[in-house]
Amino acid sequence: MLRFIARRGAMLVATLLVASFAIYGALYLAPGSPIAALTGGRTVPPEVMAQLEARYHLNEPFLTRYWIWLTSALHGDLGESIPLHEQVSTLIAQRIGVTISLVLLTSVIIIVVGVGLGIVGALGRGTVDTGVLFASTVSAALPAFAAAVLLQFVFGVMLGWFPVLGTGDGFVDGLRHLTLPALALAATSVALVTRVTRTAVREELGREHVQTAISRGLPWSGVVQRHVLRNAAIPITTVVGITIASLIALAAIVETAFGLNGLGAYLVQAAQNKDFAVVQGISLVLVFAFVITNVVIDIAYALLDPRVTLGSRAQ
Amino acid sequence: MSTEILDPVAEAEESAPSRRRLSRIGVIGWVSIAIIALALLLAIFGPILRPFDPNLSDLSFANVGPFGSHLLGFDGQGRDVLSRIMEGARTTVLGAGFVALIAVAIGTTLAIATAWFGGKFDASVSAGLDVLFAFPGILLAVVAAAVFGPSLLSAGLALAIAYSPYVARVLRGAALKERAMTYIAALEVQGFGAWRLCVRHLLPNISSLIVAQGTILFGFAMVDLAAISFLGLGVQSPQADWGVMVSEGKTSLLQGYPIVSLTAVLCIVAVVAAVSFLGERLDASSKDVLR
Amino acid sequence: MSEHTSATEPVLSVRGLRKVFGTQVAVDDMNFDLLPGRSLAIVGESGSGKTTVARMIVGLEKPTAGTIVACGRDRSKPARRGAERKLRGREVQIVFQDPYSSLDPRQSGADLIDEVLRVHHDHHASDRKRIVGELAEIVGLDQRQINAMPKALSGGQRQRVAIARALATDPHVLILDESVAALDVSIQAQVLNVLADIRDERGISYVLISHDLAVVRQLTEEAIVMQRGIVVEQGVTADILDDPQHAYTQMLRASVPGPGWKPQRMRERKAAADAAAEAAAS
Amino acid sequence: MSSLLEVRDLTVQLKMDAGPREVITGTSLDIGEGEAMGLVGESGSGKSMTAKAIARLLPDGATVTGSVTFDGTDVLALSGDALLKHRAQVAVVFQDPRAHINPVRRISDFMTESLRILDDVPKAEAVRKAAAALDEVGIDDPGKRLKQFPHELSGGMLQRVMIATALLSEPRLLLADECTTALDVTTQAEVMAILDDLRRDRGLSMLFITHDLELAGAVCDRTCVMYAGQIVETSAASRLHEDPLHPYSAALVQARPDISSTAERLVAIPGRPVSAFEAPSGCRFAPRCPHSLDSCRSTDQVLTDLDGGVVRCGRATDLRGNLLDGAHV
Repeated sequence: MLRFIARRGAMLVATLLVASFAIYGALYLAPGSPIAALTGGRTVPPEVMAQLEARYHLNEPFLTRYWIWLTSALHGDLGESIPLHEQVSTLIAQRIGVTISLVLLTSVIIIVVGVGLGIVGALGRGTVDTGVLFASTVSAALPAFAAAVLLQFVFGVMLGWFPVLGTGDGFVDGLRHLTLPALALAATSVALVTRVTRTAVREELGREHVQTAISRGLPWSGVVQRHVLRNAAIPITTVVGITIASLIALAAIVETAFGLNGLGAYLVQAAQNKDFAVVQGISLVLVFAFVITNVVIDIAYALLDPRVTLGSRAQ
Repeated sequence: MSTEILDPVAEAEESAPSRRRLSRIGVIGWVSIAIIALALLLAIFGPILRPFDPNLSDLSFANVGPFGSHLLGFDGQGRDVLSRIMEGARTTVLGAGFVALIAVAIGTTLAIATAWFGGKFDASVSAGLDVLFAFPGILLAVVAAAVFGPSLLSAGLALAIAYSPYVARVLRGAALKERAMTYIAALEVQGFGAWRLCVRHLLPNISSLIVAQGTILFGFAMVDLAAISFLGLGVQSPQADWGVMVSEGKTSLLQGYPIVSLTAVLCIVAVVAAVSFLGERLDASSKDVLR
Repeated sequence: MSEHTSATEPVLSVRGLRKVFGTQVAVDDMNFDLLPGRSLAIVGESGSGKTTVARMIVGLEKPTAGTIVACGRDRSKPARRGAERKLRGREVQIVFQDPYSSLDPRQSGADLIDEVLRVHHDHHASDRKRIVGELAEIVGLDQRQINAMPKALSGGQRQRVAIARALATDPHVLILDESVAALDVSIQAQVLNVLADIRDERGISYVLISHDLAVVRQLTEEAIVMQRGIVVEQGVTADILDDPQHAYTQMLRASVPGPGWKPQRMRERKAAADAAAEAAAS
Repeated sequence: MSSLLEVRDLTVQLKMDAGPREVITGTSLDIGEGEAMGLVGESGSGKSMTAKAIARLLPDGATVTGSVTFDGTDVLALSGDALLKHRAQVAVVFQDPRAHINPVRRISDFMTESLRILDDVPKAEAVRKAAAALDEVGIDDPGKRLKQFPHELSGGMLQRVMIATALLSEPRLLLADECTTALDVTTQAEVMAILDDLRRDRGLSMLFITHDLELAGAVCDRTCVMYAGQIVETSAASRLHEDPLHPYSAALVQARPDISSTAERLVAIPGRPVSAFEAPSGCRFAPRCPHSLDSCRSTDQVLTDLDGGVVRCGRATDLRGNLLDGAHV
């Protein structure tokens, strides 16, 4: 177990290093100088220019700049947003709470509704199953931004039940502001989880070892709990994990659509403004969260399936 | 040595005509095919057939509902919505098609090469893909927009690159399975070269899965491209694109005039639903192995 | 082997063959000569290494040590060039166990054999067609069957196609890797008869990899018994089966059901045989 | 010998994509208390489906007619708890133990679950019983094995676990469905010896399904031969080799190569085995039979008593005693 975690840890570090290098390198190669963004295109005196360049290490060679950036990043200093004159880490800290709440709320919806409906569909045949299939087909085709627009119109504009924009103050109001965004973000994922759950349970129902359990005279409820659901939990956990990991990036869309003050929305703004320090910082945070989630999935998978020896990669 | 007793019931089932596979897609399948055909027609001929100039703005018609030959009314800037939908099909549908095509091409090549050569080559390519995995498509597209400036091209390339490890992983599994089939070994013993075996035997036998993956990917690409355009980092307003239209129509929608956003959403949802339905059917039948 | 000291050269000759996977010795120090027109069985249970031997002979695995010479040419090392690969393909061919995975599902038997012929020779299309017809007849398939896609064929018919494919380049040695094991009894008899006919007509040599001693008796003159990679007994098939010398061969022989057979719990005997094998391996 | 199991005129149709497909037609057999009955046939003959029907394990949508009576109760009418109890009394050992044992549960979990769930046996006692059962089937160090997962055991070991598990519920009938087919021949001998011992020690009845006529002959009292969903012959197991009544049984005997002598040529049956739903009318074996007459193809054959056995062949009386000579009458 420890060896497994150590190995995954090493892989994590390697991935982050490569990722940071790639992001930094890409932004370095980007056309247009950050100074231009800073000065708003006005011509500045050469001595001011030199001062700015020195301050932001713009005159150093690429690898040196990367090294400076990396070492300070390790100390929690992700640089400074040139247009906003603020520390990127401070900006991230201000906004990360909204994103985390959004992702968590969405995850709860996905797990409860998605896994629940999937099991109901797989075990209850006939109309129940058809209903589940229909609902999941509709919601699968509803991308986050489309769901956002629909929900805003129906529950915000037409019914007026929920606010359509903004973050809100306090817990209850915050939750009210997060409900529609979470539903929008969950739409496609719930459908995916429902389907995978349904298929996994169905597949497990058809397995030979389930037939053995039945042939031994075990009651149906016992067979379902001890064999079908237990074994189906392996693929379900994997897909739930992957789905939650994917929310981390998709949150940007919903945050933008609902005017939430989260990391994703801020990343989009920064990309539009060419605020490279912010793009770098947030991208890294997102990649980090994504990779960590994947490591957790791998560990969960290995714990659920004794055939997977820790250390061999779970697919 | 395990002695496998073959099952002639299954065997006889298999020998039933494969035409059954086509007829099994049902009514929804045919509706899906019709939707996709319509979308493709619009993507190719939309900009020619559209009734009005999609960029002709007349603010006196802003948010005016359907009348006369303006079947879908006007948007917030007084542009004809139907014309913009028809014009926008091109970037939305063809853009997604190219993303899927590039991702499948890269993914298939990597999958077959890694499955065939195995060993260190496989290990190093797989490790590289693992790193790429850490970049979700949307994130890569946002970074690409920051670097190269927002455009359909940068978003599309970013998505294609982000998708390719997924395709590669799925297809590599299938290719490995096929590689382990003894008919490949038998032909190797016959002295067939790697190129012939891969191109003439291995590739055709995973082709149905490749098509299925491509179809599913096309659906993803459409959603993601539209989302990126919706964020303002893909196709740029005022150019007509379904994703852009959802975003442009939002102000009107919040004021109670939803037709622009909803029409664009409906178009996207219909095509995506049709594509994913067909994709899943293809995927299922590609797993209904031929043997 | 020494008793066949005729002028004929062995068509397949194996010396000191060894294969190690990681720390596992799959095959250790195997030696044999196979003369034209004769058949050799390699007998053993799962994990005995017999399939690894087959794969090494046809070049699907690389030996760790030892030499394999077929038709006078060494094939212990992987073929570097395409021409060499094809040449080897014309010397030794193989038929695998599973008739379901051993044919490309998208290719009919006729197309398959045609492709093999095109890769190897510059025959005219009509010649290739004639050869396909001849091969189909040899293995007992009619026109419809040889032109059918694999999924329309039964297991036995597929195996006949696989045999025809192996014969297409007129090899000198055919490796039969459990080639009849997956077939129903009545089909197995048909295929065994086909194999016997082919040998009579073409003078081809067989290496039969099998766990089925009755099949071994039916098709081969000489046999090698393997246990966990080690050759425990080697000689004339009839002698080995009628009067096994090694404890493992005796146990194997005693495990085969037949008239008057009663199953015995062989825990102790098996343990003794295993211990002997382990002692020999270390 | 009183019958523990009586199967009468059993016909089974399965629901397939292409419509209902018949897999067993009019099968009748009896198994006495403590008797071992062999059920032999090639693939598609319907032998596994017969076992599934007896244990009520047929897939959803199967249509069953005829009757199955186990110890006086009508098995086909059972439902609810009575059905569960029936399944507990009829233990099944399947061909592929690796697929038939839940891979993510420990051996002890697998072995004891029916004791603990059905009979409320406390865990410690259930585990003790499981260990004893493992010892009975010749597995060393049961304590260690119980803690392992299925993938850590060999196929032969798993099959013995399967048998030990079947014994824990103290069944009266054991359905062994090709239970040694996937095993090495020495392991097969061992497993067969275990089954044989247990049967004799416990007075267990057994339906032994196999494609290997000789194996069935060695361990069974009587043997049924199935072809295309029908029983074509039932005879004393020892007799089937020397004096089969049905041409198909004779053909099976002759098609197998002999380990003690090399035949000039094997007597092969032309064509391939068929399933019930693809079988021709009249005698189902007629197209492959060297002795068939036109009348065989036109009339459905029935099971008739002959020389202490039962045979489904219109020419059985003519052919009696001559089938193994290969003489065409």
